[in-house]
Amino acid sequence: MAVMTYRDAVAHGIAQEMERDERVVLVGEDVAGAGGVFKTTVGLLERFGPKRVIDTPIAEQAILGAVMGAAMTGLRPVGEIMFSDFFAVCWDLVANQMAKTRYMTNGQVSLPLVVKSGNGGTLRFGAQHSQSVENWAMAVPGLKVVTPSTPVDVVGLMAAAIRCDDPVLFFEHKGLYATKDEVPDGPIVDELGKARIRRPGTDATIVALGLMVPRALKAAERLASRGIDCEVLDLRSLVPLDVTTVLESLSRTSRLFTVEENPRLLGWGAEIAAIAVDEGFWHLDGPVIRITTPHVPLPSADSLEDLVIPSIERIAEDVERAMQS
Amino acid sequence: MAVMTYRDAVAHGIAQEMERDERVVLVGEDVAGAGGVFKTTVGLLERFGPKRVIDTPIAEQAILGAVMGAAMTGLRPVGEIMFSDFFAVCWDLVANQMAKTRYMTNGQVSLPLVVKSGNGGTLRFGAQHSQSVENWAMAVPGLKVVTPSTPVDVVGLMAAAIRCDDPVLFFEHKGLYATKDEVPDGPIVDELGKARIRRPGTDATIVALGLMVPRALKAAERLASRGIDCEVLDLRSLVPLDVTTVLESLSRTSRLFTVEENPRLLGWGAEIAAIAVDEGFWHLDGPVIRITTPHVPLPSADSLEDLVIPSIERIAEDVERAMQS
Amino acid sequence: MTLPLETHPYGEHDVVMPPNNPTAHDQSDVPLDVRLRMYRVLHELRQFEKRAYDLFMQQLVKGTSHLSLGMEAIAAGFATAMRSDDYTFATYRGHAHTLARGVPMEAVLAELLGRSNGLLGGKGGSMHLTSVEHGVMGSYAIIGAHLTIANGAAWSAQYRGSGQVAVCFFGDGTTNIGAFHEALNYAAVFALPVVFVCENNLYMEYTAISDITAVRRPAADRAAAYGLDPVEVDGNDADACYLAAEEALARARSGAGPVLIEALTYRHGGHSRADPGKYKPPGELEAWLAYDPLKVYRGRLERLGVEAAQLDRIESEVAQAVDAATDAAKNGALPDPASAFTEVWADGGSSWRS
Amino acid sequence: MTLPLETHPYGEHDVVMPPNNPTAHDQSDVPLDVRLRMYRVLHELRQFEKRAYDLFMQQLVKGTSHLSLGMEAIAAGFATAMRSDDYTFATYRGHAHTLARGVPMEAVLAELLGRSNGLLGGKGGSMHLTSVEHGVMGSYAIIGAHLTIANGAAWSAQYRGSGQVAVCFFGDGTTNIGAFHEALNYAAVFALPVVFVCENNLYMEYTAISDITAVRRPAADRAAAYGLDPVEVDGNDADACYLAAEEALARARSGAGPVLIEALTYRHGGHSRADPGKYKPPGELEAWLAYDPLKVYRGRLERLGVEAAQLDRIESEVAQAVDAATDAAKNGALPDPASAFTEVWADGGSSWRS
Ligand SMILES: Cc1ncc(C[n+]2csc(CCOP(=O)(O)OP(=O)(O)O)c2C)c(N)n1
Ligand SMILES: Cc1ncc(C[n+]2csc(CCOP(=O)(O)OP(=O)(O)O)c2C)c(N)n1
Ligand SMILES: [Mg+2]
Ligand SMILES: [Mg+2]
Repeated sequence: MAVMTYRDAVAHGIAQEMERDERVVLVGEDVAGAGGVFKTTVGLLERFGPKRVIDTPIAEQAILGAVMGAAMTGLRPVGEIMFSDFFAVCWDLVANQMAKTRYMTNGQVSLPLVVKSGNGGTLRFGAQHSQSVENWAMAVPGLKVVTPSTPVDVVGLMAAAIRCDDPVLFFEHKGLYATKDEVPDGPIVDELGKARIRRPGTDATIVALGLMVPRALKAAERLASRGIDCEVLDLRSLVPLDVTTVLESLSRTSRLFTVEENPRLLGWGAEIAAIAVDEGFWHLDGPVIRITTPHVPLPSADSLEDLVIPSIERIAEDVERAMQS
Repeated sequence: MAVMTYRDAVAHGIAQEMERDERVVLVGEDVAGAGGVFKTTVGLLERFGPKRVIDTPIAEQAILGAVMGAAMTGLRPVGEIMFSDFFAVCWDLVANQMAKTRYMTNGQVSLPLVVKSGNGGTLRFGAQHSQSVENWAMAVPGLKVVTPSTPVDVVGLMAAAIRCDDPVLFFEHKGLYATKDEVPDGPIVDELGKARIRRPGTDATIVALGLMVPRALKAAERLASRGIDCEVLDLRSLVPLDVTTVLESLSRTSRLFTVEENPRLLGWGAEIAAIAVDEGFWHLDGPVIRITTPHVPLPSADSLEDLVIPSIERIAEDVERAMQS
Repeated sequence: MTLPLETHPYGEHDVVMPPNNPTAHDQSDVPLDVRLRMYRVLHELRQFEKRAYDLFMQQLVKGTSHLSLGMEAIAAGFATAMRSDDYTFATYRGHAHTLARGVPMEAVLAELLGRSNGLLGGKGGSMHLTSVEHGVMGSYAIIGAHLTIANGAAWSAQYRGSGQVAVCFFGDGTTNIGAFHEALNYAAVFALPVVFVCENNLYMEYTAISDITAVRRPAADRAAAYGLDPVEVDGNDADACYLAAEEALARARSGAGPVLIEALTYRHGGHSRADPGKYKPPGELEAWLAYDPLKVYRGRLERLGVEAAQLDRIESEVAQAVDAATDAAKNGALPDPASAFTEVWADGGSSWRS
Repeated sequence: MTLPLETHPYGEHDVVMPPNNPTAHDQSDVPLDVRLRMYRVLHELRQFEKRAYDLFMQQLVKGTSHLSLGMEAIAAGFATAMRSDDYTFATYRGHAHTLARGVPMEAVLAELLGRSNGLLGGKGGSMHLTSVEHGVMGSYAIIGAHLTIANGAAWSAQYRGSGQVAVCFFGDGTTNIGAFHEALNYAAVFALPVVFVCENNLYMEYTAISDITAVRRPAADRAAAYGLDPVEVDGNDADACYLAAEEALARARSGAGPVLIEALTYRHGGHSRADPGKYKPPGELEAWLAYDPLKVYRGRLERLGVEAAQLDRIESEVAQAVDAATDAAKNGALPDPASAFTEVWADGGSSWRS
């Protein structure tokens, strides 16, 4: 048992897999010598050498192309896109190439690759460096989409992603990098597509992801003190999506809320709500409420950013209001 | 009154606006000399000359950058991205630059521009040339998203898009280019954000877009003969989204269906369903059903493509099954 | 602002003439058996593409398709020089490169027809031909990406020490997109064993490359920007292509890094089936038809004393093979509907939920 | 595959020395009043950036910020040579270019502090400084895009016949991304009135440009790929930058097309506030500090007979202006919460429904 930051857990998880599998390599901008601009790959160059940990030019298409071509020819590469906003400069590689190649080739080509990226807001980086874009990936068939919320999940889900034979986008929340928690010693391998019940509850189900998980949990505590007992689910991956756990919880609580950092329209919560009103309709005792960032770009000023990203207060208030009406 | 194809209506609408406003210019690959690979810009070079109708290199980022920079400095450019799948190679310009610049500059910069693009399937072009990606754009704050389903709407909505002071993505459905309809003489200017009731009905509301509109209408006829009277809405634009018309219709029919060509997860219908289960919850008499392409890339073989894109049969069957259960 | 179409009307740019040097490689050192193999390949590609065209006209091939008629020497020359485990990366114009690596005609034709015996079971189509067992790592239909993907295969070959080289084919128009630049710099920085082959057929779709490119030679004039030497080759002379390929492959295999080759050629037909063709200046097509790679090569073999009868025999054997492939493809069943829902994931399925 | 970090340990690449030629432009034809204006601008940029740094350390500036300490001569030289209606396109490292066009310090500093009196009302932040009334058409924080956007402004200027030129600043690392290539070819093809200025400070974030670029001069060695002449300038000599700017602007304005300039300079501080700085080889920073653009320029003005007292006065006037701006910025109110929901659309609002 060691206490580890979410940030260090990233390198820890990658190292665990590089240790056991020669085919695992890492490429990205400033990931080697500098240990990553977010310090999520510190020590890997020193430990695994310059053949396996590689600094690249500023060329995201070239990075992901290298990752994809290596994956189809025997390696299990991990690529880094520094900020997830930058997926927009290489989206063709992700959405049109990686996601579709196995299908188009009728299974001839496997793409065991991971693209890790710093995602999300609260660091005052403004509209082009703060987005939560998991929903961009969820909308494209052929991509697996992972977002851990704790250090131990970072390690276990990174291992699972690297061992997965499909392309996985691994979203690290920049606002969680500094958070700490205990991480068991020895190898940790988790499973993609399993949500976790972070807090059991009977009155309402709150589904959250990434930074919104700790906020939903704190909100749940406040709500408990006001007599509302919420169950908080951490989705952990959007694809595969653990529909079973969500619907089971809904069947017990009869009320459903999502807490999303992404802008409102077609955030991942829209899919959860749409599934609920289809497959879970007869369980619903009231509207499904999505608590999201409004449909605006993210402002840079701290006072404004704090206003738009769902806060503990807002989550608690919105849930309480909905439960009372 | 002239009978016109959806294809010719595109050039007709652009010409109408170029005629009245010197600031309107057109750029894209093969749009000038060849009149567009889909023949949607035929005659514009001859009529407006090489200063206003310009063939470009294969450089989508350069095309959209030119469009954006021109729009912020006094022109009202129309750019073409040949196939909407190619938005992935220039998504940064769309999602990070065009969409966010007015907000980031606190209103200093206006971007009166239109990006037109051939969208959608049924032409057997395979996974990289057949996607319906309106939902990619709907998820990004700052973009207006338009998809006409008839020739007259092509003209009127193109005019509205060109006169709009915000960035508009204009999705032309490749599968509708050959369809014909009457188009009134004289200038036509429509309005963004107004859905149309294509068929009034009392038992269920079917919301559709693009090629799915005619299919939904045909399905509605069959359903009528089986005693189910469906109202068919043509959304026409996803942003602005005509929530009022959708909820009004739902309040009358109490049942809601979406018919979507995009893959299932986070298709635009997920947003419609999520809004319905929030704001329209007390009107719903049953599950909201999304009839979509399954969450797979599009296969190229005609027999397989026809199987995955919602067909008249499937729409009718799915609605009937849901209405009976 | 100079606008190409202000300086000349559409389709009236200067004609680019072929090298018209058919004897250039008569004495070059290419073994006769290799030359005879290449002659067969040239005819396989030519006759296959003609058949594909006919099947379009019969509405049997749906969707679109991009033929290599007139460009066969490049595919034949490079594929013949490649090691059997080298990697090919092609574009939507990939029939020739796929066949030249030995992929059966039936599988390719059946894929164009959308049948279950197609190379991809009907799921990929004409623009995405792939046969991993033949080293054909894919045909990519969105311009640019595959240059960067070829880098990845080259990187993996280096890492594994396999000695394999990745060969990436693309067109002149592709040299103006960003991914080209990223791929070339990246390959040069890491000295990757990759050979980039620009098939310069003078046009993108319906626009002359000269109208939208800042330099005369779209690939060769960019080589220096990546610390590479400009390499130009007569793309209508199979020996020229073969020799250029041998040299480039050897260089890349030796660890000396990437090579960028510009092969000048011409597309006899349209860009794709919908092509109006208005963009070619008068006389250009005729000049290139006269320098047809098959004519050039047959002439050389005859000058080298190969019996006309032997060459005719090769052509008719190929014709029979194409007929047989056509029948087999036409007789292929439609894909199993269930196959639409397979192979999204490595588990063989398409489920997104758990 | 050669890997940079196999050939040398991280941070131990060859030192690139400054030109160390302070007298080069002593006799160049730059009017004294212009020189005195540039001297003031140099100090405005220097003292502003130092203040911005201090405010970081006091946790008053949130988020990130990228300073131009050591790179001031480029911004001062180009802005001084530009016509008042010319367009500036900058990056996240844009404080200097914004101020040099005459944007008030208070507005910029207040934006860094996220106040309502900020240039963007606190909605854009340090990386997106924009002042349309001063011709500053934006600062762009994702590498590459703004080169293509500058083309659009240049195109519009040409179309309108306004005679304006767009000047686009970017870094050495940016020359390896696809958008750079697309923008340069596009500008050259259409002979757009745009000047591309590469501020080569030898590093991307924490990686030496020499380790990940195929050519020695990231911009100049790429010029020929777009039919352009290589132009190099001493980026630490304000006169050199001013003269290069004058020539390039005149050329672009004349309709002769784009110009690509590589200005060699150095970043005295970190890439951004979180910079570890391990990547600079020993001695390099010292060498460049000795060739500080402000020292270079003060030395020149003194050699030209300007009184030290006059130069000191300029510096202290600037210091007072920075102090005043700091107070005004600090005293700015927080943005109105309602402003988070304005200006998504041209109607001033953010509603997505009707
Ligand atoms: C990113 C992108 N933009 C545009 C297209 C449409 N397109 C398909 S082929 C083609 C022309 C390509 O020209 P070239 O590279 O010379 O290859 P050729 O077809 O001549 O072999 C274009 C523009 C595409 N497939 N991808
Ligand atoms: C597409 C993209 N990739 C990566 C980054 C992260 N990033 C910000 S600045 C920077 C270094 C840029 O180096 P250079 O172009 O030399 O400019 P400098 O910062 O040295 O002025 C990087 C990699 C980004 N902003 N955008
Ligand atoms: Mg071509
Ligand atoms: Mg730099």
